Amino acid sequence: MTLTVNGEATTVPTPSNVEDLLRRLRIDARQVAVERNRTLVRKTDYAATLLVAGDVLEIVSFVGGG
Amino acid sequence: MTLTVNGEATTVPTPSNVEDLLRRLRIDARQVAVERNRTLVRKTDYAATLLVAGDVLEIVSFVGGG
Amino acid sequence: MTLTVNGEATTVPTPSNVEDLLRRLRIDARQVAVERNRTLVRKTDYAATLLVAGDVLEIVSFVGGG
Amino acid sequence: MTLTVNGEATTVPTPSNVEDLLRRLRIDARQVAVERNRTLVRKTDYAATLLVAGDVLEIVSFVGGG
Amino acid sequence: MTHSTANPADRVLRVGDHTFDSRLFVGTGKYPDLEVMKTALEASGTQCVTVAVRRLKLGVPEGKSLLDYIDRQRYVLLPNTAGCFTADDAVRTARLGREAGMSDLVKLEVLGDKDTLLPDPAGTLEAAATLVGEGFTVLCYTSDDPVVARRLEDLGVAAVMPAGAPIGSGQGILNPNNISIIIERATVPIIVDAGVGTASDVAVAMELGADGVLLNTGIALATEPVRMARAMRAACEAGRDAFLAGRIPKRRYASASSPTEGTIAFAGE
Amino acid sequence: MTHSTANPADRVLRVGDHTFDSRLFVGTGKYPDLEVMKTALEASGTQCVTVAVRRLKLGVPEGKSLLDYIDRQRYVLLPNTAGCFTADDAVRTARLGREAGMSDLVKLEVLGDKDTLLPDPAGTLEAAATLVGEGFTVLCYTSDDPVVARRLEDLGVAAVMPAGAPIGSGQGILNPNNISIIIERATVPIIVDAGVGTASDVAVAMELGADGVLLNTGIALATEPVRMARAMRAACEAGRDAFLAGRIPKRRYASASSPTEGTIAFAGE
Amino acid sequence: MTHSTANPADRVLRVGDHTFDSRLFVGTGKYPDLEVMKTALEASGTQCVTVAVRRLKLGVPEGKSLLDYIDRQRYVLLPNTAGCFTADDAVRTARLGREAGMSDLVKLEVLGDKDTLLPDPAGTLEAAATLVGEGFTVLCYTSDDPVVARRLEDLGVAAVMPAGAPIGSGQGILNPNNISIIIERATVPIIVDAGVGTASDVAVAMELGADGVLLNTGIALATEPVRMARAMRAACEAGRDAFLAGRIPKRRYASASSPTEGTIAFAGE
Amino acid sequence: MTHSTANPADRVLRVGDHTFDSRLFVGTGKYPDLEVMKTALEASGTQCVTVAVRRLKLGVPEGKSLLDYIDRQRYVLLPNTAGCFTADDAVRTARLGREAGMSDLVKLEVLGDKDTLLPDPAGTLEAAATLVGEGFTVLCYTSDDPVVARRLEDLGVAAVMPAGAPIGSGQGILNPNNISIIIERATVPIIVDAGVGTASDVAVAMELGADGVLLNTGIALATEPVRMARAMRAACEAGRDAFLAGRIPKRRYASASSPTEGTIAFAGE
Repeated sequence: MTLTVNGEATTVPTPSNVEDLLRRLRIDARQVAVERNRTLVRKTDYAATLLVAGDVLEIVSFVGGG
Repeated sequence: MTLTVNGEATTVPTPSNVEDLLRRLRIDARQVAVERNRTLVRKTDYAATLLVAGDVLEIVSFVGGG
Repeated sequence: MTLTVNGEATTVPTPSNVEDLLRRLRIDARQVAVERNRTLVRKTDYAATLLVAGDVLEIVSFVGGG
Repeated sequence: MTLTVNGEATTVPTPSNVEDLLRRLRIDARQVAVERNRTLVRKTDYAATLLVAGDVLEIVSFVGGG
Repeated sequence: MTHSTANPADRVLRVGDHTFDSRLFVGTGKYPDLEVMKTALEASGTQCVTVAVRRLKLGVPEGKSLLDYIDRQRYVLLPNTAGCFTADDAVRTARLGREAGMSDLVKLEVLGDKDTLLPDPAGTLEAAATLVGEGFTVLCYTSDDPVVARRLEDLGVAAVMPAGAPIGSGQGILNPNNISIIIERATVPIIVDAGVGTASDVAVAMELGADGVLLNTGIALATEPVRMARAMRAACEAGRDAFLAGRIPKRRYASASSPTEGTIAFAGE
Repeated sequence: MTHSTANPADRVLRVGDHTFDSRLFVGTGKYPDLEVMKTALEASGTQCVTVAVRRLKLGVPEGKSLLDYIDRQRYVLLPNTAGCFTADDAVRTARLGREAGMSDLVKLEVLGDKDTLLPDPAGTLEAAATLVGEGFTVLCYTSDDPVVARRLEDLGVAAVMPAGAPIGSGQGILNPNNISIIIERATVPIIVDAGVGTASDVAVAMELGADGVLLNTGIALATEPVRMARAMRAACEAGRDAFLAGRIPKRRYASASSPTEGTIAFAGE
Repeated sequence: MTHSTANPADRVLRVGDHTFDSRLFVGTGKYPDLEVMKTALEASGTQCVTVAVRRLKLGVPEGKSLLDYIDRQRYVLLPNTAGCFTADDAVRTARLGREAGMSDLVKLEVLGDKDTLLPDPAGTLEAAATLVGEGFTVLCYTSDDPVVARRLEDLGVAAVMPAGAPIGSGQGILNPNNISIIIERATVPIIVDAGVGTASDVAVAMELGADGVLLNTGIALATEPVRMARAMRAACEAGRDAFLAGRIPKRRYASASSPTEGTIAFAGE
Repeated sequence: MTHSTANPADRVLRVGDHTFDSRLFVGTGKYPDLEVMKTALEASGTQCVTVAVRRLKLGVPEGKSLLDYIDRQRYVLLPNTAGCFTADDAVRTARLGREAGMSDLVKLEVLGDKDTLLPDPAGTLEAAATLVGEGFTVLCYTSDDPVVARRLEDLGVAAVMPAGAPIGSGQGILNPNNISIIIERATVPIIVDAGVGTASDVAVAMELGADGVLLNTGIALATEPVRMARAMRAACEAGRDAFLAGRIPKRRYASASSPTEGTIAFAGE
């Protein structure tokens, strides 16, 4: 299925949850935060949050800022 | 009946309209504006606006201000 | 004889006075002032002030300034 | 003989030198400086500087200042 | 020579459907008496005066009132909503002012608190939207915040009136950077309102490019209000002319105004 | 209404034996051309113009000269000693200026260096003493140092002219504290000279209590010199009037200009 | 002597549940590189650093990241909502920041436009209400408007952070009157945020009575960021101490610091 | 980390043959008592203290004197000529100070009048020439006039000490333009003397590039002199570091400190 991750179309197997997605993208879950369809996904909910085709994901981390 | 005019209890005959009230108070209608129960009364509606007991009237004019 | 007038060597007949010098230089005496050897020459003294070889003359007028 | 010391008339025996004066006034010579008749007296010259009637002495030290 | 011919190239100021030759807007509060006010208004050259809307005192025989001292052929009335601390109160007051004055103009003020008399941004935006919708020509008092100024323009106010300093404080233009940012981005006239203490404050505001200045206390409470009114008029014209004339840049060091050449031979030369 | 009747209570400015209705003194250097200068001088309303003393160019057929553009019925000439860096040079230049202009007035400048064109105090004091002794009416350019200003007054100069900022710098009044100390202690007219960049600078100087302002570059090098001359005139009148009118004190917080009582019943009341 | 004993009487700064010995808050953007940032943060003495929340770049092999250079035993993270122009975007960004940083602190910014980066009052108030309701410790960026500051306090923010000048402008405190009115009426810490260009700007803010200062560009883009960080630290301590120490009043004239009596007999006496 | 290692790259300040790590010079007048003075001097970090020369009171049993509170291993004495209004008086006082203090340093003051305590330029120049000729290391108090500063340098003074504002006035640096012109053209150390009211004034002076600051009243008459002394020390270090670190330029508009790219998808995108 196809998702939008950080603005880009991304294909992942079905089924996938947020934990799967992060692993697939080789992202260390400790330093990021994830939003699905404009709603925050708590870290503790990654495994339980199943992704659906068309989902819009935002995966963010900290960068320098003032 | 008793009205509140500019914050003070005021007794007027029943029936009275706004025009009657101004005349009774010896107020020159040209230089004032009137509000009844928080709604403006246009000058052209003074005669047609019947007052009801408990009405809250504001009668204002211009004073110096910046 | 040779004089220095406004910083430039200038030859004039001998004898010459300040009035002669101004006339020779086609200068309208009314709008200028003259200094000879660092001393002011009053307008009334132009005719009586004989020039000597080597004299240093300054002839000035007004220009725009603040 | 009478001197003026710091603006006040002061009587001292004759002869007296600056060292005598300071001792008489119980002043510790190390922390002061002395002027006689508007001229500085070096510390090394105290003993050799004989006072004369009418001398004007200034004896100063440091006080707080900015 | 009169001042009107002395400023041949300036355009009139348009606020909504109104046009003004004078760029000074003057309040009518706090004068020693109404005669002094009348003379001061004349001396100021203003064509638009602010007035407040207040309850008529009942049972008091009417003597001369404010409007007896204001020639309405000469001055446009600009009722204000001074004293209002909510959008609703300001809207009601504006409606009363329009009815009393038969003018569509309103100086909208929705204040935040009594100590600063600075505007409440949320209430101001809400009231401005309502009044614009009801057809008022809204001249809107606001802080010197460029963001709020832009929001007000987007709502359709006829003029934005940023405070130079708190009302009546006489501190002048406290933040010229903000005022000039507002002016540079403006799509409607910017009239600096509040804070003017003396003539140079008016000149400074106009030199920043303001379209006008509104003031009251600076004139009314001066020792000589009429003379100060004249001063404010001249300062407004001076500042406007200086803005249009294009001032010289600032330099840290000097630049001679007299020629540096052609001096007489100096000692030692 | 004309300005002369608008300022009924002001007194004329006396400098030596001269009296002036206008408190603006204007230089004649740096204009785009002499026609513009002439019109700008008129627009400024000045009655006294500064001129520099320079060598006549020999062998050049005389065209129109500066004085052809200056109506001496209207303007008093104030020759300066600009460009002089020693007392002796300034004294010689002053004498030449008096002879050429048949006027006892001189604007004395003895400059310290070419970067700042700020005055040399020692040379200025020396030249001032000499020129006062020779009967000149000395208007003396100086820094904003109150001590030097007082020394010059003690020497008998007719006016002290402290710099607001370096000549031609357009920075305005850099140290209002010094200028106002000079004014408060003055026994002769104080005319702020140098540094004026725009109209509000003139207004500020006059509001400090200066008796006049002298400027040149601020007008001459403005994009529109004539309009800027008008601006300076108005600013001078504005600042003078504001000074005489007695401004309101500054406050940190607000003070309402409209009545705080008598508003309509507000929501929640 | 160490600084902690040098300031025995000062209290720690409390913001929500956090306490800080240092009153300087420092941003992590725009440094030449992360090593310089790390050293500069140390030199600044700060205990709280701001960070931005941005999309991870996908498909880019992860190298060292910002957090590898920030010792979280030493610094509290303060995620910001920089770049957000609506309340909704800011709220979403704040939630992401909290989740990523496991910290309840947020520096809330809801900006009005890209030219000024000044806050949008309405959006800021809306987002502040939401975030306070969700348990965030909100440090809220705002303009220097005292009315908005008070509204934010009423909503329950932990600290109000008024802008001294536009972000990155280096202009310092443009309106000290507004900042000090905010401080005088404050019920929560006031941390001046934005506009600081150099050390004296920090000292001025603290002398007005601010509880802290937040800055970034002034350090990060200085020619020598580490030295400037040290300067900012010292200036923050200096300004705080000066505020607590009670400065002398300003006088227009002089007051001798040495005794005026007891001088030697002077010439002529 | 200590402050001394925090400033590795700064050079010591040389005045004549003396070198100083601290760039703060502190006066000893006006403290509540000598114990407070002693502690404040320590807190200030200064290495050079000014003292006045006054008549010993005769017939008064000597108690502890000023010098009992000044550790001469730690502080260089800088006797002043405060209170002198002629060159001759100042020269005599300087000679007495040298003899009493066994130091070649003198802070030369020749004052113009008692109201302003501003220096008399002519007397100052005369006394400076004499004292330089007699081998003094002259630190010369002067106004902020760049011309006089240059004249003093030409005479051979070891340091020029321009007044930021009148002595004891607490007004800070009234004319930064003059002070920075003096600094830019200086060939000897420039130490801003007089006028400092609070810590930021010191920082501003140092940021202009001054080599040091001398102050007295700002510390001595603060409510808490010791704390203020610490503040002045930190401000001096802050201002010096900021000057050396190269501050960011000022901009009128904003410049984001957080990245403008990489934000999450916003509403409407």
